[in-house]
Amino acid sequence: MQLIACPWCGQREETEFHYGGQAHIAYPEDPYALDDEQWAQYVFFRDNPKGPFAERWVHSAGCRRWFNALRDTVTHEFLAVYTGATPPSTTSTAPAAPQRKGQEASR
Amino acid sequence: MRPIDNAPDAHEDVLPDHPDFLWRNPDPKPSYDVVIVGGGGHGLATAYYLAKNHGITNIAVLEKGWLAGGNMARNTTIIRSNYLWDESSGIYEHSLKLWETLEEDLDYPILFSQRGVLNLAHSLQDVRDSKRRVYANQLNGIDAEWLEPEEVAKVCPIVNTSQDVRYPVHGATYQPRAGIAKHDYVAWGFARRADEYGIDLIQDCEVTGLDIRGGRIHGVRTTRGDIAAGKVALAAAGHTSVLASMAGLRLPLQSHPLQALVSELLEPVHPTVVMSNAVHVYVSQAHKGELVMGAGIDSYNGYGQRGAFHILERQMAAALELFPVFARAHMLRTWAGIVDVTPDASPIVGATPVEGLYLNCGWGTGGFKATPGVGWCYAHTIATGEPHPYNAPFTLSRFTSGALVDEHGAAGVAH
Amino acid sequence: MTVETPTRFSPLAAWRDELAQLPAGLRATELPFLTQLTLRVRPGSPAAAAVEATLGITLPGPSGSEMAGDVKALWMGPDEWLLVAPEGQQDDLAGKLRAAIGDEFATVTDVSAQRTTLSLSGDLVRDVLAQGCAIDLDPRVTPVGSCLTTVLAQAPVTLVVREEAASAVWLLVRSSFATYLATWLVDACTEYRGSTA
Amino acid sequence: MNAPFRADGHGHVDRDITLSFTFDGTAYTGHRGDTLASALLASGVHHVADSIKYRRPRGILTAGVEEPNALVQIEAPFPEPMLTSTTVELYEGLVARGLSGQGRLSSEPDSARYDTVHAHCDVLVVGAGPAGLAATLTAARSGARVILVDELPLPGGSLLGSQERLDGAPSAAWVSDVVAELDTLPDVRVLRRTTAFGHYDDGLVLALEKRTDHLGAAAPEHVSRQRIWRIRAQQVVFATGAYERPVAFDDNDRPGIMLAGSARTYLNRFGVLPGRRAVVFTTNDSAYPAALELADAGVRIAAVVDAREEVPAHWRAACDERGIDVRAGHVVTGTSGIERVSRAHVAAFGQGRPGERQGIDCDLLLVSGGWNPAVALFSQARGALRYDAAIGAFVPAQALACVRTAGAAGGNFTLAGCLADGADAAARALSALGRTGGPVALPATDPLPDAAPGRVLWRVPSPRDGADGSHQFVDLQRDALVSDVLRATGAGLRSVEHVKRYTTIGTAHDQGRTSGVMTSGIIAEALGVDVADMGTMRLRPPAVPVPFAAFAGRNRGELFDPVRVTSLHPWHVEHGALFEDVGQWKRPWYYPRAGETMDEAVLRECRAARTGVALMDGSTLGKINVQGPDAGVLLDRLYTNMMSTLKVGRVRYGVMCGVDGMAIDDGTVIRVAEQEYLLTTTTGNAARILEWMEEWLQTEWPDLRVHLTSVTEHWATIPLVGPRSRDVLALVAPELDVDNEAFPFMSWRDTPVAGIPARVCRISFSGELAYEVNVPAWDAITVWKALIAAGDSFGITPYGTETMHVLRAEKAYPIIGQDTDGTVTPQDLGMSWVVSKKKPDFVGKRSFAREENQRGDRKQLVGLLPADERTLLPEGAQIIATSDIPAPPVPMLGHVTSSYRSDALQRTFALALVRSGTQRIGETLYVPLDGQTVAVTVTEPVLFDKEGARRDG
Repeated sequence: MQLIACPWCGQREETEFHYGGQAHIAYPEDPYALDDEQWAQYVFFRDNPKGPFAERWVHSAGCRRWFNALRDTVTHEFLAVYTGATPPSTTSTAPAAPQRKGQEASR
Repeated sequence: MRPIDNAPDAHEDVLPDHPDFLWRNPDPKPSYDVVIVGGGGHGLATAYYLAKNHGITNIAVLEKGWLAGGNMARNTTIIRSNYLWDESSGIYEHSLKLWETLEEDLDYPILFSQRGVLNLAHSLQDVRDSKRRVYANQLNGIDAEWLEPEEVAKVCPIVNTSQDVRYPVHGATYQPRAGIAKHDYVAWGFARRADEYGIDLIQDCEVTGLDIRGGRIHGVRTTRGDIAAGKVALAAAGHTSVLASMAGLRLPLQSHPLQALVSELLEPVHPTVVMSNAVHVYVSQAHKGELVMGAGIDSYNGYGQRGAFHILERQMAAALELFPVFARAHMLRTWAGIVDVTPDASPIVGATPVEGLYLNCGWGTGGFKATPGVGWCYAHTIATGEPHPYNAPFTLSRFTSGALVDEHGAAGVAH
Repeated sequence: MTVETPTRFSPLAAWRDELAQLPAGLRATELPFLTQLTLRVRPGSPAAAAVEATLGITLPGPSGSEMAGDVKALWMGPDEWLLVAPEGQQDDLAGKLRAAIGDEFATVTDVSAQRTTLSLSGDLVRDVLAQGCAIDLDPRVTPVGSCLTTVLAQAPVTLVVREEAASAVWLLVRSSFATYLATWLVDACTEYRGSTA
Repeated sequence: MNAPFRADGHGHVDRDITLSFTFDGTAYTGHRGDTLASALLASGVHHVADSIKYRRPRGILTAGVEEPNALVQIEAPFPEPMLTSTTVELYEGLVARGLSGQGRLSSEPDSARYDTVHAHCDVLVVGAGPAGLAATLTAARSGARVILVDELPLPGGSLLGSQERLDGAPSAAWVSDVVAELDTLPDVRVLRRTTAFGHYDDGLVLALEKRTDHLGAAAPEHVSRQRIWRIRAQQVVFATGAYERPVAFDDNDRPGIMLAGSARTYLNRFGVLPGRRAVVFTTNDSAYPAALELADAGVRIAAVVDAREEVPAHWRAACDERGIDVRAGHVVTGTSGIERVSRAHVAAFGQGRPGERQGIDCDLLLVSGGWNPAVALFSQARGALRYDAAIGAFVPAQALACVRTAGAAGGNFTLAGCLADGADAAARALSALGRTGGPVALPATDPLPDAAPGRVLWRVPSPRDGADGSHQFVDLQRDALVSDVLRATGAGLRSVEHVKRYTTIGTAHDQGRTSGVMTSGIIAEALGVDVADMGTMRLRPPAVPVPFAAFAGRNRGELFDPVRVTSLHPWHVEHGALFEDVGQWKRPWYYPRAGETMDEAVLRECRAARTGVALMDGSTLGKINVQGPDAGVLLDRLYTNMMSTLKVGRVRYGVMCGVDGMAIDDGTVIRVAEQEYLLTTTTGNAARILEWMEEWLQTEWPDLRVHLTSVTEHWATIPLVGPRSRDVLALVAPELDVDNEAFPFMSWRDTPVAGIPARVCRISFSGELAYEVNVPAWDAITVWKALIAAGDSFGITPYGTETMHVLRAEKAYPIIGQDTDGTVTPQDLGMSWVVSKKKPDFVGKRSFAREENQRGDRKQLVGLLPADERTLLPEGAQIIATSDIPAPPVPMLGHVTSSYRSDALQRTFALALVRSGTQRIGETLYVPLDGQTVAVTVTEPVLFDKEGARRDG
């Protein structure tokens, strides 16, 4: 089971989180300007890459806050955790999470 | 001391031998009429029916690893057709009918055992949904019954049907013709037949690109060189999104790890197949005597063929609620496959916007049972350019029109 | 007709005796009817300052708590705190806070009956919690004053470390889960009973 | 029976404690510290079971978890299938039998406890052999938090099985010093009888502790029998040792054939001589100490047969001293024997072909084909393996950031090397943690000449003419032969995984520990490829078999899943309610009186609600407080109808849709204040809807100034329903003006009820005059009892969810999830009125414009009246157009979503989703049941009080 670094609560077990799928899918500016196919893209179609994937998680059993993560879908490794609009460079492997007092990073 | 040249005594814990010859290991030719990407059950069955039903044999099946080494080797081999909607029961029942003659057709001991499948109901809403499915199945000509708890106990005496447990069994749907088969034997049966037709089964051959020009597919690039093809058919389950993206196609698919496990060989205790969506258990006892169980799906996207431990813990707790006698059975091995799941838990089978490129994916947890059925229909689609009536509803465009085939209720695992 | 004089029933009232009979090394008592208010305010905002002035405390940071005063503050999220005060103060306290907040954007919600509070103490607390809680309660990782909203067994809880090495903690548990958690706790203690429970 | 094969002066078993046990019906004795296998060998028993396929007698090949052969079924004290006798710790009263093939499960429930415990550490060391102890000591002395797990009851690992000395003394002395020091360190935890079986993401290592098995029937019931440790480690050191590898030759499966290192273990750990006269067949140095130690203990070593042309001089000399015949460049080509090996056939092995064979009598044939590092856990951690041609085994390619191996697990087979490697691995782990450990003085080992290279030999070609390995066993557990492997490659199989499936090699409980690499070697030989390119079988979790019950732990029975109850639950139980599971909640279903059937009870409860007064516990409804200046804006975007226009003091019904336009939940919204709303959700959706709303708020519209707070369990909710509800309320809420104008439908008031500050809403889920009394949960019982007391003279009646369903169905109020299935829009439910035309957008609106939503023949909610008013349609029943049932597939028009007996209508009725339903009103359709059809009339969904006259009383 993975440890996920909640940006607010630090490392917690995966079971405290719910998965939110691909990140940065904005609600269309004007849904009625889209044809059905474009609308379907928003409703149903998501990227499904093998490798780094920007996705959303919510710390449901903790602070109930949504955040974004860049995670490798092959190794399951969290490359970054962030709350901003775009992921930090994928080279950064340091979670953006503030560690609790005395808590050591697990990777 | 018995000389081992003698035939072994008949024991249910000994499987029939495989044949002395299975397939050639040819090098890829420069060009084929049809290239099938993915040497799993679906790819092999499609190749077989292309040859058998449509006389197309200049075919290569490309497998990036070893034949049938993906979900075909990792699933829990449950075969049934009692899905809710007409569209689903159509293709799954077509498949089940093919299963019933497949052993003769392939001349391979696939150990298809029609021991029946129970889908348990644990709440009043489960009961409503289950009965709805039974009534629909019956009108679609599918053998489906509703069983009360005491009838469930008759079919599978080890199920705990006591009413004072956390989630009592309120009854179950039962499909007597459903059952299990031996997955490797099925895959190898199709593979051997395909090989006999002269179809090239090419392993360790990963597709790295698709040659698309003028909106038409011309071939594939692989780790074993470029291969020209008149038609290219994807049958890559969890890896479909990766391949489709090579064609610039974005699909309504998410790939998730799905775990399964086996116990040691046990004396027969479990005569049928039991599934329970509510508590996430599905279990059968395979031919050698091992318990084969499926676990819940991991929530996140994953290509790692590894699931999380808490899923197994939950799985075992649920299993012991239903089957207290399993307490001291041992978990021998666990593994995970990668299932590609669509928003409506139904597959996508048919043409793509790229001429000559065909798509078969999104089977989620239903892929194994569909193997002969989808192979048959996919072959028809590839050969004629027109969908077979049974896969016609499973278009990509349904997500645009909204004509979904929502099978979450019947898909076997709540997604 | 007769109307009974109001008598409240806390979620663990029925468990008082059983919780009193846990093995030596684990004392468990329910602290019923505590005033509990959810405070939502942006840290560092004028509203936050007003609240802190009113309460006379500094709102604790992530995974922290302020347990000194009469009104205790538990960190629940980046802009969320649970204010815990003695029984019966919800209207006064909420009123004071709303007055202090004025027209700023910050909210106060009475959730006093949403959770009950279980006070655990003794040498066994850490061992018992380890049976169902993945949090590392080593004092170097989770020092006194830590406030973690997490999962214990299968129940959502907020865990407040009151004394060194978790020898005393508060468990705030949703009322509907209280019976489950008590059942789990009593069962977890079987291990330490020295004989069949 | 005494133990003729005990060797005096050897072993760590406690000879003062004699234990009686029964094997295959015969009584034996052994000692505390024995395994079942060592006790059997001490008694001269080698034949443990017959093989699964060919039913050949099989003995004990090894002394540990790698055992492929000596499987047993435990019968007492409690049946447990398929354990390796080499890992079953002996206890008084053990009853076991040899197992061939299938194990047996007890039909009795297992009363033992199992549990799970979380643990955390900086460094986890797996294995308490020389490498593991050196690693643990190094890590521990640095002050790090260390956990050491080891599968044996005693520390020492391989040291227990050898006579190698440390600092010139028996190694046990050093081991006990180390353990004594570890025991003094507060941050070190040593777990014995604990086997690590899984490595998952982020340093999660699972280990199974066998806590009471060795106590047999004396195991205390209050202590868990087995415990799974979930160890979260920052750094992991796998000092898991190595497994000895056999060599395949003809009839290599007879009892009395044993791995050399295992024989050494039986002598040194258990004080057991596995035979009297032994032949030793080796390809490497490691068998010589075994031969010498056994010889010194009184075993006649008839010959050491070494496949290598050259035997190291010091080993030859040591053998000569003892008169042991050493045959270099020779191999064992086969064996004879009936129930046990009686002769080894030995032949020169010149050009890779055996020469003339000669028989050597023996009752024990020891084999060593080299050693395979135990890398299962390392490879689970996704550590890469590489083939080391020098030792003919797969070893870790390189350490991972947080996971490393030490000692034999890394291919380091000398004692001195293991000690140094263990200390080094710990030092590297510490530096990865930014810690520094002081150097640890390691004990001196006996001087040993450098080990000579071994010869990699997978199989000895059969001397028989035209033989094809049809008598050479690869996987003893699966009875798989070299000839099976060759058949597989002949069939065209090129991948180890294919051969595994073709032959079933490696699929047994031992996952091919003794056969896997050998298989790769034999395939590689057959195909003429390099073993390195062949690879080896994937070792999957769990590394050792783990009982299902251990995984389940304490999540059994009432703890399987939380039972959620309301504050009124004790009252419901007291008053005989039967309960319905709704998610994790227990909700009163109905309250049968003595002798009442469910139908009778529900009809009575309905009658009370329609003619008098009734009340229920609605506390499980989800409740969300929505506060902030933009609260109305948020609700307008999430509900299909307008909420921002709701007046303070008023209540409005609302529906939420998913982005796909399908209804996902409904409930009431009350406006508490200008900037505060309180909404309710369905019981099952409470958490989901809060998360759904937070998702939109946090990820899509973070600019909105709104806060969402769950108050589901703060408020208890009591619907008070029926024509006399106003009278009852008036009695308990003296300050409230209950007059219809003063307190109109769809409004709310704060007022004391039974002296408790309450919020009373005038809403109705039954069509009757009704109120909903909300009070803090802890006051609910007071208010509930007060209402019952006040309603006594009106015959007030508690009702459950079933009656609630009937009442709402008579009014066609849908239940999301029962009358909908995720494919139903508000319009399909006949609720276009709840879909705002004014709002430019709300979640789901755009999807209404899709082709499928525009078709005229969508399924719509209608009422159904069976022709026979006593016929109760089953919920879920399908609906067709014709009175006779055509051949399948039969076109279906829809299905029955709700169906009840109605006291108010004095007949049965149903709700259904029917294609083009609204255009079919008045039509007769048919419901097939048991081969017949039932005629039903399609009606408007609302069947009772169509004009809504009753809601004002």
